[in-house]
Amino acid sequence: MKLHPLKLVTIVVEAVLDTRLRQDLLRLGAKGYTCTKADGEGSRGMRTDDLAGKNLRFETVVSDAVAERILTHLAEQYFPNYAVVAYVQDVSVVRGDKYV
Amino acid sequence: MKLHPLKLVTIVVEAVLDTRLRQDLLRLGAKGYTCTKADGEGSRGMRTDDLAGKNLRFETVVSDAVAERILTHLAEQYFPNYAVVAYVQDVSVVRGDKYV
Amino acid sequence: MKLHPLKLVTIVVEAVLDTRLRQDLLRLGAKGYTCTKADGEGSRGMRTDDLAGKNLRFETVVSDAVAERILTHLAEQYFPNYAVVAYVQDVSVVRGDKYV
Amino acid sequence: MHTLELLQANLLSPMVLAFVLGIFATILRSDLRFPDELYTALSVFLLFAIGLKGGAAMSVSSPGELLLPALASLALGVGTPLWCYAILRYLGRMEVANAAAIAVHYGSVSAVTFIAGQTYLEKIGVKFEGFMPALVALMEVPAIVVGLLIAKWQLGGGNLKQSLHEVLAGKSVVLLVGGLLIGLAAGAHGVEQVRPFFLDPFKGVLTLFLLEMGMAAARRFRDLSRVGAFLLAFGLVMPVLHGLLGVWVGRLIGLSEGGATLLAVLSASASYIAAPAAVRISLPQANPSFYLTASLAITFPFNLTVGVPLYHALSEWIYRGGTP
Amino acid sequence: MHTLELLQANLLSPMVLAFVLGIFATILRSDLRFPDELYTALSVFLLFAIGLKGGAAMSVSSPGELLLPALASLALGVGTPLWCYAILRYLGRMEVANAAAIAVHYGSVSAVTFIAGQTYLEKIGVKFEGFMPALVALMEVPAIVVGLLIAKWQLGGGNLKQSLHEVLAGKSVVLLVGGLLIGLAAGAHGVEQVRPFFLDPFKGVLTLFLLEMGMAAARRFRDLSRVGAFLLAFGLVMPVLHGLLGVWVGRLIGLSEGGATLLAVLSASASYIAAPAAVRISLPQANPSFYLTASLAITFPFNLTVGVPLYHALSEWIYRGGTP
Amino acid sequence: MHTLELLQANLLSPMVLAFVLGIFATILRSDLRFPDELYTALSVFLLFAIGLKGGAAMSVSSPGELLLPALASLALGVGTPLWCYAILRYLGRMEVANAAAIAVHYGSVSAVTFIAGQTYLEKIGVKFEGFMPALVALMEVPAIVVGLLIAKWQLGGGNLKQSLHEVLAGKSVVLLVGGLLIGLAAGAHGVEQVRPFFLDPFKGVLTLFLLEMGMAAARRFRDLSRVGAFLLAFGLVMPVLHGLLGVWVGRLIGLSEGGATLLAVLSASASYIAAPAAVRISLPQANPSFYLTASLAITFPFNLTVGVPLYHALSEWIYRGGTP
Ligand SMILES: Nc1ncnc2c1ncn2[C@@H]1O[C@H](COP(=O)(O)O)[C@@H](O)[C@H]1O
Ligand SMILES: Nc1ncnc2c1ncn2[C@@H]1O[C@H](COP(=O)(O)O)[C@@H](O)[C@H]1O
Ligand SMILES: Nc1ncnc2c1ncn2[C@@H]1O[C@H](COP(=O)(O)O)[C@@H](O)[C@H]1O
Ligand code: NA
Ligand code: NA
Ligand code: NA
Repeated sequence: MKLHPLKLVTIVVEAVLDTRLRQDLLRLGAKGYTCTKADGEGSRGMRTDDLAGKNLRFETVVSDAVAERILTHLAEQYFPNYAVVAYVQDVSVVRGDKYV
Repeated sequence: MKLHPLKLVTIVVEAVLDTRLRQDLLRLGAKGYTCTKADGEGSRGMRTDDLAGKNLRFETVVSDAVAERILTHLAEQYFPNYAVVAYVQDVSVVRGDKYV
Repeated sequence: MKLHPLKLVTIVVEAVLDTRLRQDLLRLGAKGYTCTKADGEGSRGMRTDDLAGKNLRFETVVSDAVAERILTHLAEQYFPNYAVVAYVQDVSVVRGDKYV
Repeated sequence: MHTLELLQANLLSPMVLAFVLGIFATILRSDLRFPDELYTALSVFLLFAIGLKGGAAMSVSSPGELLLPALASLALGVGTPLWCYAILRYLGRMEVANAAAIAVHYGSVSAVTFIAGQTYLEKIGVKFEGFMPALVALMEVPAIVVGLLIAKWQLGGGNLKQSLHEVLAGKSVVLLVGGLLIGLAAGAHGVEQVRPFFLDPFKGVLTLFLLEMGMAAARRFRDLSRVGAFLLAFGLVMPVLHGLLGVWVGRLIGLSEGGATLLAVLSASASYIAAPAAVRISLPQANPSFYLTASLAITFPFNLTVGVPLYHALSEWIYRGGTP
Repeated sequence: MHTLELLQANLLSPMVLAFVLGIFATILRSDLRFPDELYTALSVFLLFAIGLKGGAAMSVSSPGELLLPALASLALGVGTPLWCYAILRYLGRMEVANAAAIAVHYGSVSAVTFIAGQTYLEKIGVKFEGFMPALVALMEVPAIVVGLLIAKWQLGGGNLKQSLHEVLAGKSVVLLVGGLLIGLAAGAHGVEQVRPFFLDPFKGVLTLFLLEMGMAAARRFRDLSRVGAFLLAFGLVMPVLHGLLGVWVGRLIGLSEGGATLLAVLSASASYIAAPAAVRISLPQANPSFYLTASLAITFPFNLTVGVPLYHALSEWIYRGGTP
Repeated sequence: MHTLELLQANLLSPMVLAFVLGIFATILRSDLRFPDELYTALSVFLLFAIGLKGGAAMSVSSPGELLLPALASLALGVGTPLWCYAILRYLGRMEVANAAAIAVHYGSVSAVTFIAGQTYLEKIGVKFEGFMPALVALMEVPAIVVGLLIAKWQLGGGNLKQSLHEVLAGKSVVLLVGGLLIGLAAGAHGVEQVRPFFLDPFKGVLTLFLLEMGMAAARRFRDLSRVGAFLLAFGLVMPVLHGLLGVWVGRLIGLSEGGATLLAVLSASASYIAAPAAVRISLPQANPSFYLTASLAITFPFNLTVGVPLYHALSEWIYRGGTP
């Protein structure tokens, strides 16, 4: 089976950014994403999650260029003031054209 | 600590395939799997999730051969008609024999 | 955008270890972690999850040394008697200093 | 006038208004969401409670009374998908899979529409047979079998056995039939013990549930343009025809005016829980946009607001000798 | 003495005691947790039920009665954040973002505090105007606008339009106003149908909800030391001043003693649902430790235990001509 | 005859029938599932409500009455695991860890079995002491300590302090004891306010909960063959012996007939919430297949269906001087 190399970007954000991040991802070129509810701890002591819901964990399989664009966007828009964590990995997918 | 290289297959499917996919994975040689509830958007406009539940995200650590078998099976059985996304990554595990 | 190579450790454990594992991770040097609810099947036939909750899936981005420490700890403390699965992957993150 | 008043009373009931609120919440892009778990909890409650109530009512009636209504329900469940398929395929020129899928939905029934109908009758003081909830369970299944058989016969493939099991052991049948049997075994006296939880708050729970249903229906609204004028008309006309048929059959087999109304509601209703799950598994080439939008965003709102009072008016009209 | 008795009765009500239990559960590091979904379900219930009840009450009153109270509420909603900001910024020497954020919270209102106040009045048999829940919705929004405008004016940036939409179409406004409109349209008679679900169990649901609130408040306790003495004092003194103001305004515009008490409760309360979400989106540089701890761990417990009976005592005292 | 009738009445109650329905749903491989969150919500409700009710009842009794029953409960809680361990280890030839783990479960108690017993007595009109729920909390803990001490003494290792904290601050103790204290403090009058939520719907909630319990028990059925004949016999015989002992002790310390029945139910019941969690943490080498299957799939169904009426019959027989 032929596999295509792509990037998997995983983003954990506080729930308040839900709608925004979904829009951002599609606008920045992701063809889809998957979102799960999560909780966690990090270096910042800020928690707004008490009553408004916890973190959300987004993952999206994208091309290298889109991955770069997403990370740059996160770094500019959200890293300074929000609880956000993001990392990139290599993945192989079956139908590469679905994601670009 | 000695680590063994294996494959991590992640599969996101619509909830209606729940029982089926669990059976498939074990039958195709996976020794285990982990499943979380998820939602998401993709390229297909089909959503049955309104009232019947959302997506499920399966991940299973398997040998290269089993990974290949799972992907082939998904491509044949589910890709044509269902909302399914799958990708493969390299992972290292502690007790390699547990997964093969 | 400059990316830093780090390790992603993913751990799936039975829910009963919840509080313990959170404490362990931070004590062993992780700067944060993300946790999602999960269920699954594995090689052990032991299920305590009937009424007490299912599995938990932890993921933590850490340095190589901390990853090693976490795996060793799991292997010693939990592998013998608990339902635990753990694996390591390479990831790239934006702000590397946040995780070490 | 009388009918208009009842229609208005229906439209201004908290249940229907909550449905409308749900629609508005979605249109206004509110962040109001019901967790899936709450939706599941409410539907477990409604299905089980309606079963319990029906079972308690059946426990004081004789089993023989059920025979004719049961047969009639089965006949309706088998017939409906047949003509629906023919209409969709030959009049609407839809593909086989889509036509069969929609036929399944309109042949099967919606428990919530039934519950709304029953609540309506209770409110305006019209009696009906205690065994009616049993018919919900009976009418849920045959159309699924018939529709999938049509598709299998035309297209080959498909796993009928698996989807039959999925419907028969599906949660709506298990809760409804389970509730019925428990109601029957425990009797009216036994069910009385759980009245403050399962019976008294019933309408309130239904109100909350319909709030969520309104949001789900409205999320489908943007697909309305995609489904085309034919399906829109189908989703509004078929319920009325099936409603008429239901009243007529109900009268034929000797149901009361209220019973005939509920048989009409059942015939007119389109499934959006059991049928979608079965169709998605067994007929995945059918496009959910068609069958879910028709059933959830067209027929369900129509039945809930206008249909239920209409079928009752029809029943009243027919039972009182065609004079309004 | 009379007031002390009422205070004691409030402290020993199951609602307040459940709040205290929640605090203890957290302090004892109990594994007791409410799933998020349960919290959401309970809050949907409370907001919608309070709306329904208010709507049913309003359906028998004339719309004109609402005008003056509505204007007064808006005025309070605009004024409160202004002086709060000034106090926090110039007396408390807080940063612009934090001062504006806290001003938003104390200018907006807490629906649960209102509900607790209403439940208290009902229990001690004091009547109030049926339209009071409408004021909750009215008072939720203006302070958010004013506070964010201040921040925008001082700091630039921020997305006021987006956060306005988020509040106006937010779940608390949708449920409260939706419930009100449904109650109005269905009328007292219509709402009666859902009484066993929405009205009778209300205090019990509130008890369960306050158990969870107690746990949430206690999780904030460890931040108390971080927020400093000034904010602690602010969180205790402002409610009393706003309570007094509320009673006085209530009297001025001709509310009943009970209505003035509830206006006081609203003025005194600090938001911890709508405001935090809006502030976090539009003013992310503000530190949630400050505004959430003040509102959730200081002012809410104060109002729930001591504030509500106090505002009622103030109202009673003022309405009975300043003689206790 | 009388006893058989009561047994039949118990088997045909909606609660027990719902448990049976849950078993069937699992056997039929239905897709019916309760979300974890619903399970948690129902158990929070049941534990807190039973506490409230007990507390309200205790508020009118004198504290001295509680002393003897409390001591007796503690004695039962300490003694039961001792002989259970001896039987399992030396008669059943089980490994130390497994024997200790099972001893913990049979020495501790099941709150749901207690609740079922209490509901049964209320239905057949037998009175019991108001403080009985307090004994549930008292009897939950000692067996866990004793059983883990045995394991520690035989095997070394284990973290007794941590698991003690986990049980004492565990959600079942917090809710039960918290509910009791709130009921005590608010008094019967205070609790009356929340009756429509916590007390009236109680049996209905229990019915829904037992539906889920039936599914959970049935999921364990396939492990039944693995646990062996000895454990099967143990799971059926020990409850009866402990039931007899409970009645006898109850009579000795002057409880009423109903009180003695409930003490018997408690002694006979095996824990499946607090004990498994504690054992899994502190004695992970014990195999959950043994202790969970015995407690959940053997003893719990036995007590729910046959045990409760049996213990009451025993109590009646002993209290009426040994004549049936
Ligand atoms: N090292 C980490 N590994 C995995 N997830 C993390 C890590 N650090 C933070 N997170 C997640 O990101 C969220 C925000 O982190 P922070 O911005 O550091 O407070 C946390 O609640 C965690 O869910
Ligand atoms: N590029 C993507 N990255 C991550 N998840 C995706 C992606 N595309 C689709 N998905 C997930 O797969 C599901 C089905 O996608 P689709 O088949 O494209 O409609 C979606 O609901 C998402 O949860
Ligand atoms: N091969 C695997 N891949 C992914 N997750 C697994 C795998 N094996 C086990 N798990 C997860 O780890 C948990 C415990 O597994 P085990 O200890 O093998 O019983 C299971 O419930 C699964 O959630
Ligand atoms: Na139909
Ligand atoms: Na305020
Ligand atoms: Na016991």
